Amino acid sequence: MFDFLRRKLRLAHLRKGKPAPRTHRDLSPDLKTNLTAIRRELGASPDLIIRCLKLGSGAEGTGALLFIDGLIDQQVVNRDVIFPLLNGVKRGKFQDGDDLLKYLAQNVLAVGEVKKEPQFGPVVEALLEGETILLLDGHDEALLLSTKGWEKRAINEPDAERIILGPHDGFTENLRTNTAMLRRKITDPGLHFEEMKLGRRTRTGVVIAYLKGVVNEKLVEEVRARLKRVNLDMVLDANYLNEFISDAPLSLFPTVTFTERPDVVAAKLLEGRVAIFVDGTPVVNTVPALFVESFQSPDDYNFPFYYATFIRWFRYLSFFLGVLSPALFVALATYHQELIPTSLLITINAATEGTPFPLAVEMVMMGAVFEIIREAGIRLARPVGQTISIVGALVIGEAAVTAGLVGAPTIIVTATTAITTFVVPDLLGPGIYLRLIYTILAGVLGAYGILIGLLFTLLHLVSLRSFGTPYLSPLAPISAGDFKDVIVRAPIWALGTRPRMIGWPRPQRQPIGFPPSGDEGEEGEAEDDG
Amino acid sequence: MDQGKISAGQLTLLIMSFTIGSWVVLPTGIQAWQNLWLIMFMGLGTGLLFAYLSLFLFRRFPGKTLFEIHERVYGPVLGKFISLCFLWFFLQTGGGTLAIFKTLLRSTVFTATPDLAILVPLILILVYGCRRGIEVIARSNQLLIMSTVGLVLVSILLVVNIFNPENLLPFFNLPFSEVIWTSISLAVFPFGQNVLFMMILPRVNRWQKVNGAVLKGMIGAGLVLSTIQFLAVGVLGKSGQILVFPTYEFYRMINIAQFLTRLELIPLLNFLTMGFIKTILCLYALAVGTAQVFNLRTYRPLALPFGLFLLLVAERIFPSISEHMRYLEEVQTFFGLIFSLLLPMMTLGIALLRGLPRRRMAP
Amino acid sequence: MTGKLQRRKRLKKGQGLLLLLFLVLAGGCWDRRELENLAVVLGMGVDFPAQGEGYEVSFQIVRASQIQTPGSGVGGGGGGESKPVWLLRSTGPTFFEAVRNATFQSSRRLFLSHNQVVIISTEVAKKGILPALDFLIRDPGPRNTQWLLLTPDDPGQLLDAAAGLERVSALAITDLIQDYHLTSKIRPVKIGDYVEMMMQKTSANTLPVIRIKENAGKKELLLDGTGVLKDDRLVGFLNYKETRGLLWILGEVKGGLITVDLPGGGKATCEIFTAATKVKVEARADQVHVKIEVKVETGLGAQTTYDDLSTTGQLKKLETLQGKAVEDEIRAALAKAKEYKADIFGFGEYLFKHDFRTWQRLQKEWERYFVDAQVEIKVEAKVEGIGLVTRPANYQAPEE
Amino acid sequence: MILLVVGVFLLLFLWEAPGLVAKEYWRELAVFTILLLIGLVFSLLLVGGVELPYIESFWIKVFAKVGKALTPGS
Repeated sequence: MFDFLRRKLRLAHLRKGKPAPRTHRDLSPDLKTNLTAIRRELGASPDLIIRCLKLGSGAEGTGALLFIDGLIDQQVVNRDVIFPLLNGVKRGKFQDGDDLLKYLAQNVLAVGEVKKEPQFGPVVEALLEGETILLLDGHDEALLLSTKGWEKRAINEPDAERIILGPHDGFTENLRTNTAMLRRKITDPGLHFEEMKLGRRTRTGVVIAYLKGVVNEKLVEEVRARLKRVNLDMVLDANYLNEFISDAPLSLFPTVTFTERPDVVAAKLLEGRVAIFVDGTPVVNTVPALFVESFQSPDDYNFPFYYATFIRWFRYLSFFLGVLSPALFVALATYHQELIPTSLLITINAATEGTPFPLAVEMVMMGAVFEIIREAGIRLARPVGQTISIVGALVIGEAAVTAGLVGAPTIIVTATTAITTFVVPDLLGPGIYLRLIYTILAGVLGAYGILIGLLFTLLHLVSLRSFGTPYLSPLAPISAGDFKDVIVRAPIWALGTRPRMIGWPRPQRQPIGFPPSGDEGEEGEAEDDG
Repeated sequence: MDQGKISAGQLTLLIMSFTIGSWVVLPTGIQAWQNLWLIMFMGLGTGLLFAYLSLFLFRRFPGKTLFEIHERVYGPVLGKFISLCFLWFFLQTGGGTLAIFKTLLRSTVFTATPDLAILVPLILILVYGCRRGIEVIARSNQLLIMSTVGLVLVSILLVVNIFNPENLLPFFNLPFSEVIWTSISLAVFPFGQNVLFMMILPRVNRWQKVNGAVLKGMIGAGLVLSTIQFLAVGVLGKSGQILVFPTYEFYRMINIAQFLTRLELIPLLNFLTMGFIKTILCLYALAVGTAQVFNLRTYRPLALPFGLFLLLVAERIFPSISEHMRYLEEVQTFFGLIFSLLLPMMTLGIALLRGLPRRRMAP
Repeated sequence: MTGKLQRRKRLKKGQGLLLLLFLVLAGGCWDRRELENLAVVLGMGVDFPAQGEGYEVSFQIVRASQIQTPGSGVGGGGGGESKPVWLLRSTGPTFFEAVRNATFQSSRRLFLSHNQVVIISTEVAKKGILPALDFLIRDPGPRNTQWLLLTPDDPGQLLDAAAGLERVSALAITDLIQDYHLTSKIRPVKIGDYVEMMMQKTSANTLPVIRIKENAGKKELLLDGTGVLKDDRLVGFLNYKETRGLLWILGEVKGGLITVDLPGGGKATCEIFTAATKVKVEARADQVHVKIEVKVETGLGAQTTYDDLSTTGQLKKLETLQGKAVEDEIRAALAKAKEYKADIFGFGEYLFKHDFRTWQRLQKEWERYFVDAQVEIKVEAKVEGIGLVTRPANYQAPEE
Repeated sequence: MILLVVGVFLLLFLWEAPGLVAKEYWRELAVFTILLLIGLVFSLLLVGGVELPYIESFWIKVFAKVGKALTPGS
């Protein structure tokens, strides 16, 4: 049965689809034919504008400009394309026999990027991507004018990843804006971008970004290879690729990380990772992903290191509490009551007296209720959502206790879980599942059940890899040198080396430092040179 | 075959876990109670001697598992037979470990739970882990052994208020012959069972570092075991001698401000992870060994049936815990000596006599 | 990238495994005990039944809902309020059986893991304690840190007695016992300690004694001296003074008061700040010599005279007197122990630990050696503090 | 009960075997099947109430005499 399922899954996953047929026809020299062909290809779309014009004095010629309304910058087209075409061809400069298209590109058109294209297919593609097409009667080539320009969202702080200190800009939906933001962070010639189009119908621009000289070349190749294998109809968000290229697509744990913050991406590139930008989404994937990355917040580096270390510990603690507290409570209260301090036991005993369900069921039930409230709170409009959360938490919890449906301790544990889960948002998904599994195991076999669950999770985690890097490193396999940014957050001057498992081609980040001496600054100077 | 490679450091930690494995729960040599923690070091010394005999053999055949060495030294038929004997030894070691932990769980926390309910989930993750290969085992072990060592260190703090150094007296009130006997029995169990690592050594990425790793691992394990025993004696005094699981039970006495009490569940689970590593290594050795005996290309499909065998053995190895203790006291030493000392020594002797290996494998 | 394909496949196996795990585990939950079905026992008493064989065990069970939890507000007020604890008596041929037989009367399962005190009637103690308590030592449930006490009264009634400020008398007893260091006239013993002492071949055990005190028609609890058990059987009692002597020798005096009669009449009470004991046991020829050195530092706490005790000379005298008093207590304890022929001080154990050979020689007839033992006592008392006052307000210096 | 055991073993077999067949690992399949069959037989005996001998009891018998001779003080 499993095998059947597995085969089914694999088929679904790997079935090769044929790419949609693309026309490889050449353009015809006849303008009318070309226009008809394009009209036929795009249907009677009202946003396709065809502007026929006669070239200004100097060179005789009839032509047509084509563009999609809304994808181009009106001002650019009017001022820098149409106006020069109508007026700009000066007699004398242009001799008969010159290539008119070349002449136009070199002397007339005031746009940044001009390309010649003899084929029909790419012309249509360029049109759909927001370029303006110049077709001339009698020429079997078209000029593609880069006049892209559409409404963009302004840069603002990502909602999902708030920080207190540090830069507050976030990526937008526009690919170019995003890469530019990264360039602004890293002014290094080694910052390379590679673009490819993915998605047969969406033709989404996907950019691989990496820092040459820091990154492991094999990693880039692997990313390239995996992206090439992506065979999708549509790529609407970073997650579309995410699920396709991750090492363990069925694992609960994310082996590709994502962020909306340029500073985060910059930091990760500088550690030797590769970033994958997807056009149309502010979310940027980075690989390889490590388990411990989920516990690092950009704010860790914006605050003094002792405070950051402290907060990081609490993040670890919160995650384990969030995942384990219901299970531990169930195990303690139904199997290992001897471990509960006597006075506490009596209190809990009094509080749970008369509740109808077994504790494990109670726990799972309240967990489900909590998840529903949370989901409702997210989906609804913001003011209403908040009301839902408060009403849900207070009223349902209170009512359930008063009615004797569940014990008060259950509510307390669920609430603890609820709060602690949000501390590590990256692991929200795995957290929910693990919590449920552990709770059930605890209900069946007590602490032993939890141990079994933990061992299974451990085995799974250590066998995971993300683009060749062990997912649980540097914890297992241990690489003690990396603990400086995992167990603690060492002072910036002590973070002299990149994570060993990722940035090994060029491990040293800066002179491996001692506290910078504050007095003369000599030492610091010398180090800067080195 | 498994292509995974482990580092010498990981080997050290694996050896630690494996050695701590089941002894930590069911110690032998209880008659030497107060001095056991000292005799442990004598046992460690003897055990190291045994281990280095086997290592000598390994260094003559680097990159070969014990079974491959057997075939080289004894020829295919006799070699396979001796390998099969070793398979039996591994099966018994693994099954015995499972049996110990099953008994421990059943006589402390899960008195009413049937054996199968305890064993089956454990077997399942054992098989799961075994199929993932030695790399995964070694990595997960890194975290598990850390937590165990951490626990031992913490427990030193926890028992400070109930630790009575007087309980450690008198030193060496035993007749000398009994000291020797106890140290030999300790050398065989827990240290001698490390002969199983002859199946795993070829998976170490730098075989030159193996000697140091084994030394460090066994000394580390000796220190941990000795510390636990030391604490148990100091806390329990003589009354530990009548307990079945003294090394674990001294945690029951911990009482910090009337609040932290009955903490024994934590060491119980922690020691269980050590037993888990021990059993998973036995299972791995079984599967890989069988695959080598039958010249198979992969050991993975064998993990499941051998997991099942471990289950059966754990069920039918001892009629009761007292029989088990008797076995450990009386039989284990002889039985273990054959496998951890005599057979490797014989193999080494014959290899030397026959001048094997003919050409030096590596500088 | 075939490696990647393989990885994917393995992963799916893992998921399947998880599924199977659940199938297996769906079987049942054998050791589960829901909290609301537990009867938490906090105190137990062991006695012989009025008729028949075996043991009669009394359990003090908490009524959790009757113990007002902070914030619950409503719970306490109701009319026919029942007591916060419930006393249940059950009999059986063994302790274990008695525990199980309690299910005939209790709707909930008895939960012994939190039991705090075990009170043994002197009748049982005279017949031997280990046979009665074997279950408590063997079973994984009960703690090793339960307090053991003796009572000449009915342990059941004792557990039912009023608990003073506490709502549960077992917890009250725990507190009483743990405050032993305020007087150092009681020696608390845990069940684990008791077993440990039993393992020492030459030693005898002691247990604190608790009994019921009638006070204006109400029954109250009173810790009263120490019982001496030799070979697991009760052979006699020590009073407060002798118990203190025992504690001096064991080095377990942590506090308490020393009151001495002053030569000029009146008394002075000093509080013990620190006390340290050194015991040395030697076997010379055919006799055991015991050297006990006690160092004690005290502070003057109260006096019942008008004299100025705070002068150096007076303090010196006070110190000598205290030394005498301590020695007195030790002598008293020794005398009692020798009378019972019970080595409650662990002299034999000392030999075992420090001079194993001699111990081997003497252990067979240790009783004789113990009774004949020569004991040398040296007490060094020091008065360190005099409180906040130097002399009584109306003190008149004698004219010289 | 017997049916359950057989069912479980069948499940285990079906779980493992197709992968081996696909890769044409015939030797592996053979060893796997034999081992599984041995397991099945013992499991059936156990379930069927046949008193299998305890493994260590055998060794204890074998070694008891040697042990007596060599263990000092017993």
